[in-house]
This record gives sequence, structure tokens and C-alpha cells, in this order.
Amino acid sequence: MSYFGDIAKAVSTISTGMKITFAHFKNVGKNKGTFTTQYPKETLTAPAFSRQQLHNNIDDCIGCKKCAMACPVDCIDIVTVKAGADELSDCSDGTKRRLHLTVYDIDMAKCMFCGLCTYPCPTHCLTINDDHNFIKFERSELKYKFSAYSPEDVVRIEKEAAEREVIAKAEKAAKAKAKAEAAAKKKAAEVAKAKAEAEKVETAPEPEKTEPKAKTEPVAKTQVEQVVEVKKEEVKLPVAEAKENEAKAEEIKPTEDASKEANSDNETKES
Amino acid sequence: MTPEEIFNKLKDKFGESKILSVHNNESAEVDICDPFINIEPLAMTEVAKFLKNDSELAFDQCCCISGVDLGDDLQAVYHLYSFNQKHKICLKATTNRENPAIGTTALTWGISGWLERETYDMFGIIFKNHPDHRRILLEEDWEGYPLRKDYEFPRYWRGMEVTPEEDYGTD
Amino acid sequence: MEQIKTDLMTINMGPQHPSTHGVLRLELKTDGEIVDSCRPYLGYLHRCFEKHCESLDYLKIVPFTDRMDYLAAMNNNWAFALAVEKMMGIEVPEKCEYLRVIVSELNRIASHIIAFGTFGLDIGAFTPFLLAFNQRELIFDLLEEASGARMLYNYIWVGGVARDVTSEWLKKVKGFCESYKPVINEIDDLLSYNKIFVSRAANVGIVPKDLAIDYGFTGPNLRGSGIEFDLRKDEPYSIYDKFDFDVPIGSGEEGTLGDCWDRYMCRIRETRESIKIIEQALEGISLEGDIYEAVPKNFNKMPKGEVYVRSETPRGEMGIYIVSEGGKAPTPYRCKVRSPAFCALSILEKIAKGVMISDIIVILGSIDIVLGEVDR
Amino acid sequence: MDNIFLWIAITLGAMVGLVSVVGIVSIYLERKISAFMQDRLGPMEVGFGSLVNAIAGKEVLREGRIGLAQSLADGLKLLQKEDIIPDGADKFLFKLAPMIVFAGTFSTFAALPLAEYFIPADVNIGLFYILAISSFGVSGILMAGWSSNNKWGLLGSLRSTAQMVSYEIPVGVSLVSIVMLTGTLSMKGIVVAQEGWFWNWHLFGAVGHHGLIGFVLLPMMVINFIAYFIGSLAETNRAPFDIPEAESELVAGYHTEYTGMRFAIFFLAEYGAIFVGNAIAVALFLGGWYSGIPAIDQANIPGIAPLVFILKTFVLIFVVMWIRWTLPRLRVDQLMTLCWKYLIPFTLFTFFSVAIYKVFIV
Repeated sequence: MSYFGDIAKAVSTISTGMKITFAHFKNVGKNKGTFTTQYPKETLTAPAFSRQQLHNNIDDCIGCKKCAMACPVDCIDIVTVKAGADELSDCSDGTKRRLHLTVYDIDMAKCMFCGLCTYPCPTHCLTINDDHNFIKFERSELKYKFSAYSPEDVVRIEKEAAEREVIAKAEKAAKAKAKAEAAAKKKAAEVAKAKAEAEKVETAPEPEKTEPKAKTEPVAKTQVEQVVEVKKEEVKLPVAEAKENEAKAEEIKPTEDASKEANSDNETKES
Repeated sequence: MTPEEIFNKLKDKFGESKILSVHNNESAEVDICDPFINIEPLAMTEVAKFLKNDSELAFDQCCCISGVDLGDDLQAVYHLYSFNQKHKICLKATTNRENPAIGTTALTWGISGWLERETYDMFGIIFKNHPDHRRILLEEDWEGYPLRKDYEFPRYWRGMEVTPEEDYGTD
Repeated sequence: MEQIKTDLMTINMGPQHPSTHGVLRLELKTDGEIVDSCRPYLGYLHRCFEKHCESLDYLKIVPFTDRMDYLAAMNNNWAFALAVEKMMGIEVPEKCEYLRVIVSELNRIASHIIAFGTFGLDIGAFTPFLLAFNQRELIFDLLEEASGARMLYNYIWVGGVARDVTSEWLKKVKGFCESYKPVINEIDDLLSYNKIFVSRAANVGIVPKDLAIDYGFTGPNLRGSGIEFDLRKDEPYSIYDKFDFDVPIGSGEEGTLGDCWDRYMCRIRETRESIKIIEQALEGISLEGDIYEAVPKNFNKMPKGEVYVRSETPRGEMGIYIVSEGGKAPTPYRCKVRSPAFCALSILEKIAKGVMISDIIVILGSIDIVLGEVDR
Repeated sequence: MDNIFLWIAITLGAMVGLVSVVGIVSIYLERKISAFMQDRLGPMEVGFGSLVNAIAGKEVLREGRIGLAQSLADGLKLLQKEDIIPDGADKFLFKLAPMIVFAGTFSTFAALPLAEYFIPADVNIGLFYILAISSFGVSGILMAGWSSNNKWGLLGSLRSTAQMVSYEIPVGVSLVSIVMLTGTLSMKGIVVAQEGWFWNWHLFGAVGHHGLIGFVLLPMMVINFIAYFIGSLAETNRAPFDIPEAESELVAGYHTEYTGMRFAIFFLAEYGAIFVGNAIAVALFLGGWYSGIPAIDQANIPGIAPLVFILKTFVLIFVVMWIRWTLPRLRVDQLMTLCWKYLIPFTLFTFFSVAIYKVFIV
């Protein structure tokens, strides 16, 4: 009869269940009796590679920005400035460092702890470690700044870099000028030859000549832009602008000459 | 059944105006592709009914309906599976962007109701004769269809800032 | 006698309700305790996964797939990796395949533990839930040791896995398999066959075979309705064809075929099968070889085309539909996820008519939804 | 006159103390027992020393505590919490409800026979009084659910009402058997009838009344006891009959909207009711304050009688908690099925058996 059968079944299944809970009740305190970890007294040990917090060993970082590119949520912010020769020591694995890291910020508030940034790191300086105690009261405090430089250092480094840049540009420009002049002379000779033969030359010589201009100018600009963006300090700006003007002034001269010559070439061609 | 057989069967039943073409792996313009059949969008309802009820085809489950924004057109991609015959097929219905309309399959497969609602929600494809044609994931008064390629994220919604100022207009 | 006018009461269940398994809102119209209609409202956890995908490259999408079904992140990773691998024609090293099987089956157990644990909790049995959770904790310890994270692993990459494991880890997995078996028997005794539990779960929320297929049931839900269909068996991907395991199906032994108890029991039995698979995989695996061998350096060689790949996650068939524009764009043009919980939830409207409020909770618990995956 | 007021004051004070102590101890036990059954440790941080230190602003030591003061600390915490009254609530009833529920429990303590010399009010209809007053609390629950203007609350209170009204019947009928045997409604009288060895307890039949032939009633009394125990579980809304506050269905049932001290009062009343329910079982079936061994009872050790009584009650309370942390919850209709189709027929059967025994056998 299902009526009494139901009762029997209920009694038996319920008593089975109660036996099990009582067994657990008895086992408390015995080995493996409880799963509780009493947190402040005992702590669990996470594996060493547990993904909790990003850490960058800034002395080994070469500023390649591979980590920033690998990050799905763009939480790594890197600004680099070119360093002079032998200004920086090598990494611990012997890789040459050529860039000053003026900004290396990781916003842990944005971080999704995927660890993807640590894999492409060529010097293994960016690691994700098991340090999980980084509770903060403000979201802004979760922005970890790894750069080893103080703001003053950054100003100095940028200034030096800009100076070097100017020198390098000047050298480059001089080289380019020399090259351009040589080429122009050659071309002029050729043109003269061609004129003499009274034929129009199809290939225009401009690309070769304007190449140095196209290359140098954007670099200089972006450098200045970065300075303006990153620093946003009123004091810094005039210096940078002055540098920019200087750079331009020096730069314009040779290119003007070159373009003049090119123009004259064109004119001559057209005429 | 192979996609060709299904295609031929459908073409015999509905004619060329409704069953447009069949594509296979050998298709030239793509490297990898599951075979699929192009269907005239408004014929979807009857084609679906036939696909389910025909004993040889017996596509009893609609696995997935995905919308795709093709630029000029909007497309709904149906992946069907038959537990009975253990075969599957992919259908595509392409409709124009200005007035997107596809015949519903919600009356044929129960699950289509929600999948089509999701497609409507994200792409704005109208499914004709859908019994419960509402948005599903977004709020009912949300403007625009987010998965369209030309969707612009709103700055505010109901007075709440939904896109931070620095991100607005950049994406 | 004057006619007494009665009206239906509208109750808002959720989004903050203990038993909606996340932020799901159900609008119930009830006549006392009897539910007249139930209308789910979704989207409270919508995080634009599909839109994100369109601007992320394939490797970066993997951590986002973790966040869809956060209870079975490994299986999600794998589903996505399978789709991209199929597109790029990547052959995954055998060692990686074994590792993937082990970690995703472990995660399947963890996910089923939540499923049947919270199902018991919904019915009011607190203890089995916590006893099961202890095992989940052990699984998480193992997975943390393998991947470095406890829930959102980002472990199964396209073409390989993220970290290598040691032979000690394999031993620990073996130990876990041993310790898990008595626990599941204990839960069977404590909960599964308990008279009260059976009377609550059996004959409730019956989904017959045809309705289950029609409403897109997959995975344990579908098998609970008595259909023997498992993608691991019927469309074996990866190396699942190497393993010997059963596909448990519902039989209606305590009530009607396809009721909540059958779906629950399917999950319990499936964990046993997962243990079997893990044990076989532990025997088959060899730790030689490079795991990064097949991981693509970049996705510039992504072919143009589209692919729909389905794989068996704990909640059922997860389909990934990827449309790629080809070489120059290393991001998917369109990435759609067919989420099993979303499809399974759609049946609620249909079967919630005429049941009691308590049964709504039971039905919801038995189809095992994860709102992170429903809304994506 | 002075004496009477003093007596009333002492009695009330003792009762308030008893209710609070019982509540606090039961809550602590509940936490520990549930934790141990689930392989946890339960409260481990708050001890009495640390509570005192924390209040005095001294350093709080962490060693050697097992959380003894946890319920006290929780009570202090609840006292400080904001008292929220929902906008649409019926404020008067909302405030009144917890008091009525508490009063319903509190008043029943008056007739509890803790010892022969310690019954606050030994009325000759003691049992009747307890049953009547303890069901008085249901009106408070109904008030709480209705006045908080919350549909979950309303559903919870309606469930609770239906449940309590139904379960009054098996509880009442099962107790009537005892009353028939002893011929008195006085709690003291019923307990005194079970004096002597433990087989004189009503659980084992009517040996105390009629000698060996009383063993005939053993199965009847066991059924009565179980029926009463199940009924009292349901009356106090305990699992597996906690459907009025089923947290997974109704959020928290009738006290969904209650916060702070009002919630604490509900909580305390619930545990008080559990104590009373089990105390009745002890008094009627398990020999009350008698330890079951005459030598101990006759030794006249001061305080042994109430101790025995409370100890027995807490053993039953342990079983209540044990059941709670093992079993799932019933559904509303199943709860009614259990009452009307199982408990009531069984208790009626025992009722008639005892009546037949009383009329024809003895």
C-alpha cells in the first residue's frame, strides 16, 4: 500500500540523511573534519604564479610596450623617452636598454587579471604574483606607478632627450643636406645633359630629396607632443616650444634650400 | 542529407524565387565556411515549417540565430540540427538595411522566439508575425541597435552617464 | 450570493531575489500561490560580449569568454578556442588536448556541484550544498595550481594551454577523483533520494522530449528529458572519442520523464562520468612536449570565412559563430555565442503555467541557468 | 500587597531573563550545530572577554575563543541598526506585530513547569493556556505580513496562518490523549503523574498510572509524541516546515521588511517558541523535571530539577536543529497533505485507542 509505503520510505530516507549529518557533526575537530580556514590566524597559500597583482621590475624593463599591446582592457600606460648611449645599465639578462621609462602605470582597478601581458615580455620583468593584499579605499590608489623617476628626473630626462634629438636632427639634416646637394648637383648635371639633348625627363627627383624632411619632422613633433601631454606643466612648455622652434629653424634651412633647388629643377623642366 | 540534397528538395518545393542558392566549402571568395543555403527572407516562415515537418529533413532544433551586419545588408543566420536524422544545415536570409524584415520562425521552433528577439534587439531586424516582438536584453526604450557596425554609443540614457566623456565619440 | 471579484496578483521576483541565480527578473502573475503566468526579463548582466569581440583580437577574447559562464570558464575558453582553431586549421598538440580534457572536466564537476548544490538550497536543504562546495573548493585549488586563477582561468588558449603542469599536479587530480566518489554517494543519500526532496522535485516542471528539443534544451537538461545526446559522444571533438564513458539520461524513475528530479539526477551522474574521463585522461597523458607549439604568434593568417562550432559545456551546447574578414583584420567581424542557458530559460514562460510559486524556484534551479551566460 | 508586586516583578524578571537566555543560547547552538554538520567551524571570533575588551576599547586578543558571545554581539549590532519602516506600511500594525508575536511566546513561559517549586503560574488549565496563548502569535505574524505592504510578506503570513491553524489539530489531539490519562490540564499535575523511573514517562505508555498493562499504550504514545513533535515544528515555522519564511522562495516571508531590533524580536520569539514547544513535549511525554532515576530526584540537590528539565528540552532542541540542517523544505500543499492525510488520522487513531483503553481496559 502506497500510503504506508510512503511513510516507510520517508522514515528510512530521512533517517539515512540524519545519520549522515550526525556523522559530520561528530567528525568536527578530527582530521579533515572542517574545511574552515580561520583567516587572520591561518592563511591559505596560493601558488607562486597565482594571478593576483602585477609587478614590474622596472630595472629590467626595456619599454617595448608589448605588454600594453597585449592587454585586453588597456590598463597599462607606458611613456618612454630615448636615452643617450650608455646612459642606462643593461638588464639582468644582458638586454640593452635604450629607453627611459618616464611613465609605467598599471591601473589595477581596470585589470582583469588575465595575465596576458606577462607572456610577451621579452625580459620577463613584468610578473603577476600572488600578493593579494592590496585593498585600497580609493579607486585612484589602485593605479600603481612603477617608473623609477621622480618628476624632476622626468623633466631632466626629457630635456636631455630633446637636446640629443636636436643634435641628432641637426646631424641628420646636415647629412641629408649634403646628400641632397650632391644629388642635386648630379641631377642638375643630368638635367643639363638632358636639356642639351632637348628631351623631358620623366622621373622627378623630389621623392629622394623630401624623404629626410618627411622622416624627421613627425618624430620631432610627436616628441614635443608627448612632452606637452605627459607633463602639462606650465614651466616645461616654453622650453619645449623653444626647442621646437630651434629645431624647426635649423631644419627649415636645409630643406628650403633643397626644395628651392628642386623647384628650380622643376621650373627648368617645365620651361 | 547533404546540403545539396536539402537545397534541391527545398527548391523543388518552393521554387527558385524563394530558395536562392547553396554554398559549399569550395566557394571561391571565402577560405573556410560551413555549407549554407540562401533563402528569400520573407519565405523563412514557410521554409522553416517545411524543414521541421518533413520526415526526411526533420530539423527539430534551431541551434542558433545570429544576426550579421554586412554593411549594406543585414543577415540572419540560422543553424539547424536534426536529432532524428543527425544532420545539420545553415540557412541565411539577407535583407536590406533600410527596411529589414524576415519571416519569423518562432511559430515553428519554440526557441526561435527568444533568439529572434535577441537578433531584433541587437540588429533591428524585424521578424514578421513574431508573437512577442520585444527587445530582450536591452531596455524597451533603448535607441538604436548596438551590434550594427554604424552604431554610436549614447552619451546619456535616462539621464545616466553610460559612456564616459573621454570615450565618447572615439569609438 | 454576491459575486466575489478576485484579481491576479503581480509579483516581481528578482532582480534581487535569493533564488533567481543572479539578476533575473520574473514577473509573476499569481492567483494566491498558483502562478498564472511568468514572464522573464533579462539583460541585467548584459556586458556586450559580442560587441567587445569586434574590437579585440582572438587571443584577447579568451579572458572575456571566462566571464560569460563564470562557473565553467574552462569550457567556455575551450569552446572559443575550438572555433578559432577550426578556422585557422590548427592542430593542437596531444598533450594540450589531454590537459584541456582534464581541466574542463574538473570544471564541469565544479559547475555541476553548483547546479545541484544550489538546487538543493532552493528546496531548502542547506547542508548538501556546503558539503558539495567543499569539493568545489578542492577543484578550485587544483585549477588554481594549473592556471593561476580560481574562477576566471584564461587557461585554454587558441592552439594550446597557458601553463604547463607538473606530475605532482596530476597526482593531486588523481587524489581528488578518489576523494570525490564517496562525497557524491553521500549527497545521493542525503538529498537525491530523500522523500521530501523527491516529492518536491519529481513531477514538477515536466519537459517532454519534443518540447525539450523545440525549446533548445541541450546538455544535461536535454538528457534529463530522456534524449541520449551528448556532443562529446555524438560529435566528438578534441580527443573525446578516446574515452569510454556513459551518457546518463533521465528515466523518470521517481516521477515523470523530464521532471526536475531527472535533470538534477543527470547532473549528479554526469559528475561520475567526468571522474571516469579524468581518470582515463590521467592514464593517457604524457608530460613531454611543448604546450605553446601550436599557439599562433599573431592572427594575421586568419582566413576569410565563417564557422559555427559547438561544444559541450556543463550547461549544454555552446555554439560559437565567428565571421572573419580575413588577413588584415585580426579581430572577428562578428562573434556570436549561442548560450545554452539562454535557450533553456526560454521554456520558463511555457511550463510555468499553473505551478506554485515554490515550483518556479525548483524549475529555475533545475534548468541551471547562469545569468552571466544568459545575458553575456 | 507588597509581597504580590515583588513576586510579580521577580517572576517577570526571571521570565524575561529566561526567554533572552534561551534565545541567545539557542541561536548560538543553532550556529554551531549547523556549522559542525556542514564541516564548518561556525562563530569563532567573539568571546565574552573580547566583547568586554572591545566595549572598553582595549586590545582584542584572538586566542582561545569559540564565539560564545556571538549572539550577544549580534543582538547589540541589531540594536544599533536603523529601524526602517516602509513607506506604504501600516505603521501602527507594523510596530505592533513583533510585540504581539513576542508576547505570544513570552506569556507561555508563565505556565512552564521548570520544577515543582518553580512554575511561575501553576494554573489548573496550564496546558490549555499554553496552547491557546502560543497560537495567539499567529495574529502577530499575519499583522506583520499584511502591514509591511510587501507581497512576499503577505504570502508568507498567509502561509503561516494556514499552517498554524491546520497543525493546531494534530497537536491538540495528540495532547488530549495525555490529558485523558492523567485527568488534569495542570502542567504540574501531568508532570507529577510521571514520577519515578523513566518507564513511567508518558512516552512509554501509561505505566505510571496503571502498572504493566500501561505498556499497551506504548505505540500510541510514540505516535502521539512524533505527531506532536512534527506539529510543534510546524507551529514554530521550523524546517522542514519553514515555508512562511522560506528564504529561497519568499525572501524572508513575513519579516522581509523588518530591520534592526524589530527583526531581533521576531528572531527571539521564534527561538522562544521552539523552547516552549519542546518544553511541552518534555513535560508531557518525557517526565518533565524528573530525571527518570528516583535516587537522583529524591536526593534534593538544589537546582537539579530545572536543570534536568532544561537539559531535556535542549536535547529536543538539538533534534529540531538536526532536522533543520538535514531536510529540505516541503511545499505548501505537501505540508497540508502531511497534516490532513497523515498526522490527523494517526492522532485520531491514537485518541480513540487511548479512549478505548481508558474505558474498557482499565
